[in-house]
Amino acid sequence: MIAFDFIVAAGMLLLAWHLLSCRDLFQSVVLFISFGLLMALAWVRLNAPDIALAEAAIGSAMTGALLLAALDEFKPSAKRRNGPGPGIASLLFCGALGFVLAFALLKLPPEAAGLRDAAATEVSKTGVSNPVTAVLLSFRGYDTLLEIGVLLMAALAVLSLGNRPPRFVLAPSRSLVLSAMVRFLLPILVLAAGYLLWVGADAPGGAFQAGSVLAGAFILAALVDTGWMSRVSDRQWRWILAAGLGVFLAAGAGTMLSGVSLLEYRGATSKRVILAIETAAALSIGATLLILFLGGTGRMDTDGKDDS
Amino acid sequence: MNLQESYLYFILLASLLPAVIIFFIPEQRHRLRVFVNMAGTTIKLVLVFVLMAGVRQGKVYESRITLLPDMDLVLHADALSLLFIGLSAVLWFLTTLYAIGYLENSPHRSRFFGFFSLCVSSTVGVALSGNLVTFVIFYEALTLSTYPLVVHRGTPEAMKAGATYLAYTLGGGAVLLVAVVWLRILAGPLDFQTGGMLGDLVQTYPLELRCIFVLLIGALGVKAALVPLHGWLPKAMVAPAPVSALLHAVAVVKAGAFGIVRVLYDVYGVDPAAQLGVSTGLAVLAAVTILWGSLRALAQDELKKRLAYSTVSQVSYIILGAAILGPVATIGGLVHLVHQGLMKITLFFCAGNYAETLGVHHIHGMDGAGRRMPLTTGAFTLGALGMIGVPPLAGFVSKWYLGIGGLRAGQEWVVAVLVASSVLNACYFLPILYRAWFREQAAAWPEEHAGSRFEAHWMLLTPPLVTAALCIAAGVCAGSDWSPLEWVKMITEREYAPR
Amino acid sequence: MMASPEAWLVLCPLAAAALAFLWRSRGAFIGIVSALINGALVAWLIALMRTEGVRRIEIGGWSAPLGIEFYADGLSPWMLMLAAILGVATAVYARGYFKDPGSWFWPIWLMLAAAINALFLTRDIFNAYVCLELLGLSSVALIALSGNPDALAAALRYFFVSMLGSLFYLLGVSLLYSAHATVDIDRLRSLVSETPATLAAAAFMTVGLLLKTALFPLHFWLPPAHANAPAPVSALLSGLVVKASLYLLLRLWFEVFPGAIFASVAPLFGLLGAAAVVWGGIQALLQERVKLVVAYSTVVQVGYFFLLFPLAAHPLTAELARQGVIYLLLAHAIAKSAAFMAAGNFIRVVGSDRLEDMKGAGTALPVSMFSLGLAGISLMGLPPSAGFIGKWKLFSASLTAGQWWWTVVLAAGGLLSAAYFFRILSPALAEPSRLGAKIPRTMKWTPMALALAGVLLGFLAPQLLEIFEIGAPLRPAAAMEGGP
Amino acid sequence: MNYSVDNVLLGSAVLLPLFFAVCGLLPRMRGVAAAGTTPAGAAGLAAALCVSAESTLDLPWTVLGLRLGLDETGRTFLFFSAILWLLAGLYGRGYFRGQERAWLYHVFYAFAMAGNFGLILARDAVTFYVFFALMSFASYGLVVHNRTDFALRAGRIYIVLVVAGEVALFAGLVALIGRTGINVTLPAGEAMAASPAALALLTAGFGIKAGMLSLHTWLPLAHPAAPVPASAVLSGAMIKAGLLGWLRFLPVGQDGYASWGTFFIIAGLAAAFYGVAAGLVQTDPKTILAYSSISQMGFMTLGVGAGWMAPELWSALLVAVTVYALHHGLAKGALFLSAGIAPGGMSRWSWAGVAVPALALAGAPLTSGAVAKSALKYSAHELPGSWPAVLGVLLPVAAIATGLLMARFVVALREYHSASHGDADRRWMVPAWAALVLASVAVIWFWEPGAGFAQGTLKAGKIFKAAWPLLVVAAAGLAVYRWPPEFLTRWIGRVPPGDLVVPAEAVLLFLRRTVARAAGRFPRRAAPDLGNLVDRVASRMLGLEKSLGVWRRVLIVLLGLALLLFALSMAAAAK
Amino acid sequence: MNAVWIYLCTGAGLIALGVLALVREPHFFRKVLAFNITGSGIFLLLVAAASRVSDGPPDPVPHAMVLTGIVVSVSATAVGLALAKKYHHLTGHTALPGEEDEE
Repeated sequence: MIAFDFIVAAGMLLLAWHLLSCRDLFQSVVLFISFGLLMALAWVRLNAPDIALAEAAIGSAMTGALLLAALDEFKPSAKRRNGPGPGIASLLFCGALGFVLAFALLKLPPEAAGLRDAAATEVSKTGVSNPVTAVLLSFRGYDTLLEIGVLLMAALAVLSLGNRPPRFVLAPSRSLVLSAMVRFLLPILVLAAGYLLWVGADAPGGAFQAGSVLAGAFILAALVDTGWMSRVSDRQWRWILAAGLGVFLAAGAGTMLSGVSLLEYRGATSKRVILAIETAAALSIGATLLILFLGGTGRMDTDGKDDS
Repeated sequence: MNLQESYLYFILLASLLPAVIIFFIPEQRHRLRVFVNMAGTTIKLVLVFVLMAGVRQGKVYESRITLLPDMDLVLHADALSLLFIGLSAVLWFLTTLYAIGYLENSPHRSRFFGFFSLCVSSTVGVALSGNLVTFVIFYEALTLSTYPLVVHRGTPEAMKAGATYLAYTLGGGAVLLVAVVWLRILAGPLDFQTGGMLGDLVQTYPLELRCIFVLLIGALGVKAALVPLHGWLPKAMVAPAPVSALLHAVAVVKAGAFGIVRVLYDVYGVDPAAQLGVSTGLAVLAAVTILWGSLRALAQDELKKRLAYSTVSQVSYIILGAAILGPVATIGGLVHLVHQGLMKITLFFCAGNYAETLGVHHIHGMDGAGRRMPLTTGAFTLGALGMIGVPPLAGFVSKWYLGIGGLRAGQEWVVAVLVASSVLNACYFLPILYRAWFREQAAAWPEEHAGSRFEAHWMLLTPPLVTAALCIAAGVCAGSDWSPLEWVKMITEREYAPR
Repeated sequence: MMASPEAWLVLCPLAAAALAFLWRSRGAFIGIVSALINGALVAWLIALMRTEGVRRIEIGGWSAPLGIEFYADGLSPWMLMLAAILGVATAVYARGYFKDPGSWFWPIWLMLAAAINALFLTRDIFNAYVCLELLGLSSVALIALSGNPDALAAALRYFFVSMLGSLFYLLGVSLLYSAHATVDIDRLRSLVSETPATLAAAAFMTVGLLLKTALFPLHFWLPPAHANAPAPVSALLSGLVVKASLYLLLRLWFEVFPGAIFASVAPLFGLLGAAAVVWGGIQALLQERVKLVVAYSTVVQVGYFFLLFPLAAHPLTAELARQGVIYLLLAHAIAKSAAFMAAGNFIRVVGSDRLEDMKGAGTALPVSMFSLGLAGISLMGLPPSAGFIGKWKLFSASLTAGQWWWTVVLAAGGLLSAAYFFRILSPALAEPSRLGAKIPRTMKWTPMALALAGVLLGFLAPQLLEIFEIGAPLRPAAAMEGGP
Repeated sequence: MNYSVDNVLLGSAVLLPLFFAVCGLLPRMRGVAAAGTTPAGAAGLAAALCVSAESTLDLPWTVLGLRLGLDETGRTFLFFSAILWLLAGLYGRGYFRGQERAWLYHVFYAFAMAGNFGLILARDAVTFYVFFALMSFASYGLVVHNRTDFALRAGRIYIVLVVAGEVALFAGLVALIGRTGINVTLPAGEAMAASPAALALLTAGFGIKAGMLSLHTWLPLAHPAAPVPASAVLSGAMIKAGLLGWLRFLPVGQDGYASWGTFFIIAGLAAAFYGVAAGLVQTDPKTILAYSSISQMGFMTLGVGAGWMAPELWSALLVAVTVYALHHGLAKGALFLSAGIAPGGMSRWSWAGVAVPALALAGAPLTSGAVAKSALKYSAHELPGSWPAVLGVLLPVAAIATGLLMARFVVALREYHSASHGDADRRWMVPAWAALVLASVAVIWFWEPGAGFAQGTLKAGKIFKAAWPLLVVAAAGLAVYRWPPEFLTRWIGRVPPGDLVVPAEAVLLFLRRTVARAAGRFPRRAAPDLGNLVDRVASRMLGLEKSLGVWRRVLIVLLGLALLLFALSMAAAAK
Repeated sequence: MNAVWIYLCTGAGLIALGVLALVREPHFFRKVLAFNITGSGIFLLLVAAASRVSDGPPDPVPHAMVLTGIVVSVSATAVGLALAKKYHHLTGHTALPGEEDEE
């Protein structure tokens, strides 16, 4: 298996090098998506299925989508001029960086279980059995709260910039095939998202993965028909965007008000609370990723009397 | 806080509050501003007299606020403080009056008088400081509150002068801070103490203390306009006349000189300073300043510039007196703090009057001014003669004590310096008087001020006349109980009595 | 557990951000109320700490290696206080500045407030990473708020800098976790040793945070970013955001990394700090735009903060140095915000921020002029301002430690500050011109209040430093070991 | 404090003139002031006549504690000075009638009078100095009163020397008393051993006022420039202030100063002869009188020197000098006043009025001059060494020379037409003048200590002895009368009024021009173009700053810093 | 030498590459890509280091951290791209002023 790992590792490095240095931006994006898939493989090899799922859904697919949407803006100047290669000094310093890192890592003790055992003993108190979900939403739930904040922040930032959406969104495809496929795919994607959400408590999966699948569904829908979005009012969109954070905050406030520490939920209620949070979060994540993809135009900040 | 302590704050507030209020008075509310100004100055004058009476009986007023756990803001009124405060309170009163007249109908009066009062508050703070840290605080405040006054006219020239002023004074301030911190580390709390506060440190850190002394003098010498740190003073002459009066007589230059006196007497102490040998160096520097200032004054044709260089020279009398280290010289130096103030402010008031009424700024244009403005020129004459040291005017008394003090301390050369300076003073003042009184007027003066019964607006005329009268009084009545001289003698007795 | 202001300090601004997003037209109102609540919460926290001392609270009921903990010793409420003061001031000022109450400013700013609060309270270096990212993104969005190309360029530059810094920081966190299986500062402190992983982590985290703190020679991004943002944003960025990464850096060097290497690294920091003071000062002198001058002044001030390292390494001066720096931090935050706000007023009235166009602005805006002057006093370290107290302590520390060269740097910095502040003030004082524009009263008086506070805080040093000394933060291991 | 009659008299001698002087400054009080100034000298006279020797007036609250009183020397000085001031005042009342600026004259006159009285009455050093300065500066106003170019130039030279004298006195006084106190009771010379520097400074300081040779230059300019009555007090009274200063401050009459005595004698003799020589070639009668004053002050200087050389003779010499001062003051005053009368026409009686004081100065028998000279000679005989012989020859020669000068004066006075104006009121002038002539004749006979000497001169032998030079004078006078002054100039050379001043002025002017030319040759600042340099440095710095922001360099800086930190900490860890 | 070390070194390599490109590449787009690559390297490093176990599942805490990190990085990517787009839209530039632009 080592050989496989070698190949994956070498492939990642090669792809990375190539995607960062190739002339065509589009090519870069494609290579980046491939890189993400290789990464997912690596995650699997490293016994990290949750991350593998997230990588595939978010790291590779979502980011790829974002990049493609951005490429739409940069197309006219997407070609790279053959400039001077990286200077010797830069190469040297980066090499030194890699060397120092490798040196430090190789000096690490070969065996380290980390907090695995501590987590394993405490996981039963959380009401979920997937240790990663337990860490995410219980042990380090506070991190996740802030992370949801980061997502909302990203949405705010993008909205505040008020970019136009990519052209292919502004002019939705009239292709029948595409629209038929989308109509077919949409329910499946929503279902899959629901599944990922539900299963996250005990197996790989969870709000992020579900959210990104949901986002995929939203984006597909937008690609064939922007009209559906206008059926949801601005205010409703904003509520959806803020729902994840809102529920999380409500949970936090609730725990505080009930006299326990922030985000302290145990036993029977725990799973329900976590599920509620995850559901709202997944919804918001989906909406947020859609906003990020669309680049925050037109639709959602119509009432934003921009001050610039 | 008991009543005695609160006096100190009242004195500070007597100018600080008006400052704050004046900033908010709309430009056109002239009467209100005048009222606030005059009320502040009057109250302050009364308070200072009350305090003086107390100090005379040997009381010492003190108040402490903790600024940092190991650093107090100390206000402290002893005889030396009151010498300075007394001077500034009296002159502030007159200068305010003068400024009201001088700036009639000119823009930004609220700003001007606000900073004016701030400046005086800082001066009072400098005088009342009970330790070096407090001193530094007010000293810097003085720098800052004076700057807007220097650039008040807003002309490019004024801005340039302001820049020079700031460059010098803030540079000095930075050095001062370094010196004070250094001293603080060596000597602990820097409370002023009669006879110095160094104690045995003189033996332990002779080199350090010398360095600190040099730094301190370098810093304070900027405001005191010691050569070669005096460059800002003549440039600052672009400011309106009341500001010049403030710079030269009431506040800034005096604060520097006062600081040097404090450092010499109440930080280092007379004996340690002599042991370290720093006082002689200071005296020589002062002497050089006295002569250089006079020489440069000789070369000026602009009246105010000449007066400015004269200040450079005269203020160093104070420092010379202090540096000679002896009771008699100390009396001479300290009393010159007051006397120089009275004389120089008279001269500046008069210079302002010439500029304002006759439009005369240069000495070559002063021909016949005496006949057109006899009262002003009379006051100017008294101030100038006092500067030369003609008895029985105030300047004579200082010079007399300085000369005898120098001799008593075995420093005969001091007398030579005084003589040379007097000659130079005569050389640059007498020609002015000659022109004003004895030359025929060259060109027509501007039109008379309508409605004025006197040669100038009464608010412009009264202050120089009063200060000129004070110049005479300070000399003629030097022996009386309330003269600056007697007050200074009291300080000197207290300073030298313990030993 | 209701009595945990820490949690509310994070929840409230986050909730307010969400609310300001949901009801955008009420942004200003929500923002101001939130800022006030924030102030009350900080006061509450300080009150609690005065009786209890250091506070440590588990989040979610999970204790440290597995869970995350809130932690507050003297440094935290100090920084929170600073954030709270600036928060209220910014809110009031921004209400006048952004004519549209529904501006995007409000939710983004509230996010930033939440991130800052969370960062100052966390004891977990990974959690701190998330906070940093939240902070970074909100700052980027705020810089870009005006939407003009210069602002966008500055925002982009800041974005990449911020990301680069965060990545280096995260790299360090990863290394530390890999080596010690914890991200809790206290546990790390007892675990770290001089292994390559730890040292590499130290190096990477440090440069990452230095980049975000804009220490010379990594300051290149700061002036354009701070100068192109809207005035209230500049105030926040300079006053607060720069200090967030500095805070983290201080925590790391004083509480995580082994004391043995502190002493060998400290002079380097001192050197860079000194270089920043001089270089920043010179650059500030050469700028032609008001806000650039003020922004370079931040580069200078950041340099001052780093003098803490060499001075804290000396056992005799550690206390003086940290109190001095911490007071400078406070002074700078308040005064710099005031300066940016006042400068904003000038720009609003003059319509340009070139120095040459400022002629006579002081006549039109005497209050702003005065505020700028007062702020300058504090930044120059002139007495009796808060800046003076800080400088005084640093002066004392450097002279006591026998490292007089820092004194020279400090003095030079003060003089340079005076020089460049004068460059702003002097045209404003020059010949009056007729500028008639009106600005809202809130914009006029907020910087004044801040500037006055900057001066008056000089008198509150004993009381305030008492708060800072709760739990005696920022005591380097080196100083403790080498102490008498 | 005891305000006895004495105190009131002492005070009023000074305060009354002061009061009127200040009055004169107020426009509405000018009339009162002029009327008051005229007889204000009477206050001094009253004090001289009535105040008892022991009484002093202490004013501790003034300056450094003013102290007024009267000793015997002072009494004589006050006496003749007061007579002069009083009569010149009355004279001036008429002299200035109708003149526009008369009030200003009166103001200065009163100030100078107060100063003169004050310095005579001064019982301590500071008081003396204060009043001396008051008198010196106030007389500037008298000198320049006419505002002619001549007067202004005279004033300029006068004030330069006044200032020089003031600072010399200041330094001398400080040096004299500096080691012992702040102030000292007069006479100061007895109390202490003075340093040579102090003596030299005091000698010079008072020497300027006393017209000591080489310091005399202001006299021949100021006296003719001033209005007539002012010249009278300048030459009669104020010039004596210098002498009094010597008497008060120098340790004359003490052992150990023989060389100083020699110096004074030589200086005195030189002045006596030079004054005559320079005076003889002058044409203006007032200039002649001024040179005569220099010459006469030489005799008094000689007296002081003799007393110093032979301390045992001092008590007698002091009297002699005092008597000489009395004589010269009144006689010279009378002669000066005559210069104001002459242009208006002189009767025969009037010429008698001119002749009597002139003869007195020449030392004619039965005049005050004879008395004074005999007093001086009497003591000179007792001097040690060859001095009696030398003086025995020189003094008669000097007397002859003085006689010649007086003859020259009379000649010049006959041709004198200027210096008065049409409005002058002779009804005030002539009686005042006459009174002064009378006083110059009479006073010596009854005023102690002059009276004692005077009776001594009445012996026939002495009269003859005093008269024989006069015969020579008569012959020479005839010669002078016959030959025009050109004859004298051929012998003596042309001496412009103010003699030494003229070359001094030329030298100063030359120096000033040279310095100015030299200064002009060197550009004030040869500094390089600093502004340009600053600009270049600034743009360089800005460029450097920009390059720091280039990402490529950022990378290097960032990674370099990281690697440096890593290396540093590794090194520290390795230790 | 097992898989963990391979991935650790790969992580180090990706980081070095990413940093190099992040700083070297002027184009916003590539900067964003580089930033993602660097992030991936760090995540890889963290998870690989947590996999240094001979038996049983690896430590879940780094996994959670990486999940958080991925979300953060996608958020950042979106913001960066949005900014770059708007900047390009306004000015036509694809790189920061002062960086060499590709046309």
